Amino acid sequence: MNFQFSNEQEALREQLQRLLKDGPARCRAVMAAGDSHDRALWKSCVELGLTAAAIPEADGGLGLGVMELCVIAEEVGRALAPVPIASSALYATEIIRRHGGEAAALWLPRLAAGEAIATVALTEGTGSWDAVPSAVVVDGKLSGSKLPVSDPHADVAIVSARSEEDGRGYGLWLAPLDHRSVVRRSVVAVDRIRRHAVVEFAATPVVRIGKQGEGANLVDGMMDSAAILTAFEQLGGAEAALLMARDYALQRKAFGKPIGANQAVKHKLADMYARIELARGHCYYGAWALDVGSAELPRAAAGARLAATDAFVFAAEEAIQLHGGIGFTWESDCSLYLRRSRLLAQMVGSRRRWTSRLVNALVAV
Amino acid sequence: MNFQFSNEQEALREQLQRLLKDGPARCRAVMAAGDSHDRALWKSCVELGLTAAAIPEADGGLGLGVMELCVIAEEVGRALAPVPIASSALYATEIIRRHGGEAAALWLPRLAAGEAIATVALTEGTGSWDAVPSAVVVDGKLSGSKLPVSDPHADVAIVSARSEEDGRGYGLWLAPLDHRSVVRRSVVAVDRIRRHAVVEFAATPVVRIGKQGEGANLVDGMMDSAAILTAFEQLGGAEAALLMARDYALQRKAFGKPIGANQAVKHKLADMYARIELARGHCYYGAWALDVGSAELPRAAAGARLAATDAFVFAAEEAIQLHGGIGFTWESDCSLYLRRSRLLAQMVGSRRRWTSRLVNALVAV
Amino acid sequence: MDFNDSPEEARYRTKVAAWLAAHAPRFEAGPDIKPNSAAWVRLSKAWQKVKAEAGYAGITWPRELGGQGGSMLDGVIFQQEEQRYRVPNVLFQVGMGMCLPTVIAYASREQTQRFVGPALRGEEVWCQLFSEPAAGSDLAGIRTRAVRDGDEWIVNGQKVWTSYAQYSDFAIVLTRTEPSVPKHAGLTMFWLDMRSPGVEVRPIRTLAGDEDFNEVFLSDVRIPDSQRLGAVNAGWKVALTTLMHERLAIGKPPEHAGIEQIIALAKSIRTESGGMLLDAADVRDSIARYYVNDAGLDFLRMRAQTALSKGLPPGPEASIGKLVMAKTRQDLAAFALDLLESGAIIEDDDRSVLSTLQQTYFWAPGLRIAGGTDEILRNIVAERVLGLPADYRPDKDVPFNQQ
Amino acid sequence: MDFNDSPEEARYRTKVAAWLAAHAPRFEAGPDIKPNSAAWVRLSKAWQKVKAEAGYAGITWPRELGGQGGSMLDGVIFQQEEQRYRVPNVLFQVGMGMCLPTVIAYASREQTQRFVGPALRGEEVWCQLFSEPAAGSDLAGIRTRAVRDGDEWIVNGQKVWTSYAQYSDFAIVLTRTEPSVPKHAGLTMFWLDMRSPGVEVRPIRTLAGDEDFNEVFLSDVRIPDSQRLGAVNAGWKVALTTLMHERLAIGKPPEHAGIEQIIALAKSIRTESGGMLLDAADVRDSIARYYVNDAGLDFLRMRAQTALSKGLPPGPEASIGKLVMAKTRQDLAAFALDLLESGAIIEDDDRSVLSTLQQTYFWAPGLRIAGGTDEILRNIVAERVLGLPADYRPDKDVPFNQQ
Repeated sequence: MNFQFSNEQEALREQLQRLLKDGPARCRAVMAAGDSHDRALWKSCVELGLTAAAIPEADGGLGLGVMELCVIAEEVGRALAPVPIASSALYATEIIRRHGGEAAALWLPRLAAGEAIATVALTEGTGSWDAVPSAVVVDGKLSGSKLPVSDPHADVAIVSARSEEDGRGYGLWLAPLDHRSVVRRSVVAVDRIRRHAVVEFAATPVVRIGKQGEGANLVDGMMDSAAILTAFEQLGGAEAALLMARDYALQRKAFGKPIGANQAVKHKLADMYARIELARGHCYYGAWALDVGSAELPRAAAGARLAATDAFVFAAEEAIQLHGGIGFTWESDCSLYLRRSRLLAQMVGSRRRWTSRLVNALVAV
Repeated sequence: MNFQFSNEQEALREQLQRLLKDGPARCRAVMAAGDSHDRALWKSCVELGLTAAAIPEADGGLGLGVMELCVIAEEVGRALAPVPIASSALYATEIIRRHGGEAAALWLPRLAAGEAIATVALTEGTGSWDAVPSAVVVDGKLSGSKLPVSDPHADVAIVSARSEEDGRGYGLWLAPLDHRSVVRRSVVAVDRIRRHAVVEFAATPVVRIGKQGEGANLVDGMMDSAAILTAFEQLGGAEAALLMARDYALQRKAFGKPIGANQAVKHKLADMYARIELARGHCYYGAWALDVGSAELPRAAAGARLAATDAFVFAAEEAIQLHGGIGFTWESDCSLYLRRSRLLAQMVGSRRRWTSRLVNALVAV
Repeated sequence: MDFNDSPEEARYRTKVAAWLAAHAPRFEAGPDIKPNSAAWVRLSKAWQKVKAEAGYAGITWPRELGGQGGSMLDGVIFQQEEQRYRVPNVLFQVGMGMCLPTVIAYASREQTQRFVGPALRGEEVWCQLFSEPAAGSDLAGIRTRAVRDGDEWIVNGQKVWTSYAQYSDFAIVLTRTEPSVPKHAGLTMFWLDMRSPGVEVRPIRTLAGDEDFNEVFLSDVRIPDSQRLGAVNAGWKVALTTLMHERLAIGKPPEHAGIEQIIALAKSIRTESGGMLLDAADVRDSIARYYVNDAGLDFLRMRAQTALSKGLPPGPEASIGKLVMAKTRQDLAAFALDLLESGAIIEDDDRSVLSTLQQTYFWAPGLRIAGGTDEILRNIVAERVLGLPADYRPDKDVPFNQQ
Repeated sequence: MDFNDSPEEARYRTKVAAWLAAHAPRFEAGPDIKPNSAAWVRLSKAWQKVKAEAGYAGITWPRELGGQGGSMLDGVIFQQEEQRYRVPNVLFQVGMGMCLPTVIAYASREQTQRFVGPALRGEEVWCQLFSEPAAGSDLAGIRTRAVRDGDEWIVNGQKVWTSYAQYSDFAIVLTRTEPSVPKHAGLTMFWLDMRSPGVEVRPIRTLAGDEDFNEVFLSDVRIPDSQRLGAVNAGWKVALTTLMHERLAIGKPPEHAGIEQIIALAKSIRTESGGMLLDAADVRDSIARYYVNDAGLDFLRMRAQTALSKGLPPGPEASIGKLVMAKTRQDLAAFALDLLESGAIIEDDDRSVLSTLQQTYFWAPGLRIAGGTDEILRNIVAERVLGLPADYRPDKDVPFNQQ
């Protein structure tokens, strides 16, 4: 029984924390500059090996595992780091690594080296990851519209689309986003840091990822993986919100004492802590299940997703409440965490979707 | 706009409060004696006109209305009065009054005078009020088993059963409970004050209430009415639990101050108060809708039922929590209110049933 | 119990409704008029003027002050009928609801006469300068200093969360005049011309993204002693009068996502199996829970209205209104946004259901704080309604400058 | 991360499992043996004796005291494996877990030698006389007086919530020996022969209907000074040692309704439309929410076990276990009972799902109070884990007899 990260993984975490400190300030700088991400920070992340972590050594990566990705996700989430780590290194790279075939050999070295950024573009109008796409591929050319796409300044995207060879199912494809047939229209997202766009493809040349007609299966597995990594992002965000609220409660005075001396404040912080610690257990279980490819993965992913979403949303909402008026200003970092908590709650499938998956898994036992 | 009881109704409430004070002590005396109810108190209730309230003057009643029944229900609920007012005067009498036909002329005067006690016996094994009964009536003789039946020492019961004339539906019947063909087996209920039994009928002579085959409709309407009166019982119970907890919080000291000086205690009491006041609004709305026979009755009944159930369960549970150890003893009145809150939450249809009714009503608008 | 108007109430409502039907539509804000914009201020002023001319401004104020001498209930009936139209009527809420009542209670007769008319006719806007960065829930902790200088006071400090400061002509301002006594005892209230030298207004951007509130910086602002409201160092009592008037406002809150929006949304979304989301038992369960709170708040307002109709002030139940409302809105909006999954992460700028939900969600944190946080409101209910002991306050008898 | 045992852990587990398979079934309590009955006490003692003979009593105690010198993790592994059987193993929890460690730490070597053996072999039962009617969450408020009389102390007072007092041979008892100092400073701990003259045990009936706890009345009970544990007036420190040992117990709590019961129930009930209740989205939503808390608690235990396996004490996360568990159980049981409607108002006396749900529901209020109320636990987390200030305590420096 070992329900902790290893010493090496904890050392990676410390490196990350040093690198990513001042995350919220960096976010504001990126927003002020109207930039897609913090390019200097991205360079440092690449140098630290974050983009190469789970890529095999043969493909230019470090050959580390899921646990390291979880540590990265938690620290990126804690710092709100304004770099496309989640979209590229955690989600898209993992699909390419597992199912990329020939595209993997081409793209993994570039992704590992940080020369290219990847993202995923699976949802369309309804916002559901599970819906059959309307986008189509004919003769290797993709047409259709994807929204919302995170980090749309990426070089390539994993896109879902139907083609004749997919029969009644659909497939996944690797699409270049800098091709002249692609139009990216920026949209304002609830999270103002991570950029989003509507991406329109008009006969864009694409390469297939995975087998014909198995898009739904691939997405299913990908969502389990994405749910766990997102849960770690949420866990990190929740911890940051709790600490921010705790520190403010110690410093802010009202009625002649620190507001943290009030039981209403103390008990709310204790409840935030309790939800976070419950979520942490589910996250660790998910990390283990993903790492060893356990049959318990569907249950573990759903549990992590639900627990971490609860923890982050609660922590972000109540951190503002504990800050009072100042927490409701745009200038307060509280606003960044609330908006991020909403983004992550709504991405990677709804509470209803994961509830359904979880109970199916529980009943199957 | 008048969203209050009238002065006359408030005067009735004061009379009731005087009569029913010491309710919990009376409950303990009845339990210790192993009696079905507090006979002296019942006599006083009859003298005060509680059993006659809504019965027309022509049938020996006082000809008052729904509002007076609501006041009675609230005060009975507050005091946990160990008398069969709810089963007899509020539920069964109302059915007989509205649908009793010839039976009404026979029974209403006796019920008004307190010479007879009535109850309802609609549920069978599953506990659902809506289920089609297994009990059957053949040639005016009822056979079958009803459980759980509240106040089974009553003289008559409203029973649901199928007969040939009811076609695919079922009917309601008035059954004597003191007939030799009836066997009443006492059961221990979660609420130890209000008695319950399994009642078995073996060719018991019965009289029809309402029209052939319209049992389901009658039960439906009856449940709206019962839900509102039960909501007032719950409201009264919740208020009693809140006051009990408030008084204890002022008196009990820990760490050198009354426990009521702790924000955790203050805020919990404030939350109890908030839920009670929300429930009160729903109860009043229900009373009005029932009184005028409004088309909004289904929505009002469901809202009152859900709000009052929440308020009483929360108040009863948290009153114990605020009392600490002493609240967990059998001797504490907290235990009586917790058990009553559970009884009332589970009678008259589940949260799921009322949620379904409520949303249907909301969507229909 | 009776949900209908009394005969007099019904008569007044009919009259009001007819007048509104004839005039209000012309003053409704179209989609091109953003709240808080200059165009919106012009429209607000025009609408107030029309109301004043027709005798619908200051309905509950005494006739000798230019009001209509109507009952509190008349005021509520007008408000209810007015809410059927998208007319802009919040610009004058702070002035008419809080500032002018304070001026009327404490200023000289001449000053009162000077201000009441223009306020009623929508010619002058007022704001309230109470909150400060270090004085939120603990309002008596304000640090804005007023130092006497002959017949004047010199005021320095910073105020926050001031609605409409950028459009205001006048303000009431709470200042600290005596720091060497416990904090409630050293405050003094004034009225202030917002065009006085040294007054600077800067917008605050909220996390919802808008700029409805302001900071107001006061630098060597000179206020004549004749503008003092109440005695020197009696400002706390004056402020309590102002705030009591705030609590009497029992209108329906501005438009936010409610049960109707959730039902409409749940009707419009299909489940995996092709049915309406509205038929899913979990969605119905949530709808029922929000309905209980939402309708429960309507009933609280009706009870307050019943009290007014009997000439009584609303009971303490009013204090739970905002407590329940703010959190219910937050949870309801979050629930609805979750149903929309990633389709709801794009911010919609028009008046769609999605935009209403997003606005509701991102405004809810502010609503849970403004005008008393959830925690302060629970304390108020516990202490004033339930009679529980006050919190321990180590600052109570300590001079402000020694805290 | 690794959910599997290390090789040594696996070896120990295999050995334990084999031994239990061979012996435990004979000691399982059948339906005829009610918890807390005399027959149950006999069975408990017999099972403890067998464990002691096989080297499975006092697994983590030092060898020189008759224990096995095993690691904390060995203890946890035995506990986990033992829980697969319905063997009665709680009668000695208070003694082995709290009283004996206190005796070992503070009593003379002879006394320790005298008591350890019989306790390990299940020959003597211990109870803990701490709580009083006026001293629950505020344990230092105890009033039981011990007055010195030569070589003896004369003790008078009333203790409550004492498990197994009626079967106990010995007790540790916390008394007030000096009322004229602040309350924590005037306490002294003793051990006590429960058969001493003046000790009277009366059962307390809980709201759940059973009599698992007792009141213990002490009337002129004489305790030799040689039975004192720790210095005179140093009893608070001794009590904290005892309570610290309580917190280290991280076993799985006794049988209550959990996710499996809810799923079984939801499978067994049909909806109006004839489907399984388990397929209704609202029921699934609740199941998912309870699972998150329930499984989350398992993960907390695993983290504590990880710490033990590295030779460290469990981290502060252990404090949230009971907080989450008690409320989750209460809500889960209420939810399930509601599903059963009026069918669940009859109290079922056997070991059915219904009976388990009812027991869970009516025990939950006790669980939310015993061993630290929800409120005390939140305070502990806030203060010890998050570093927030302690509550205001006006009694802190005031002599007990002047409070």
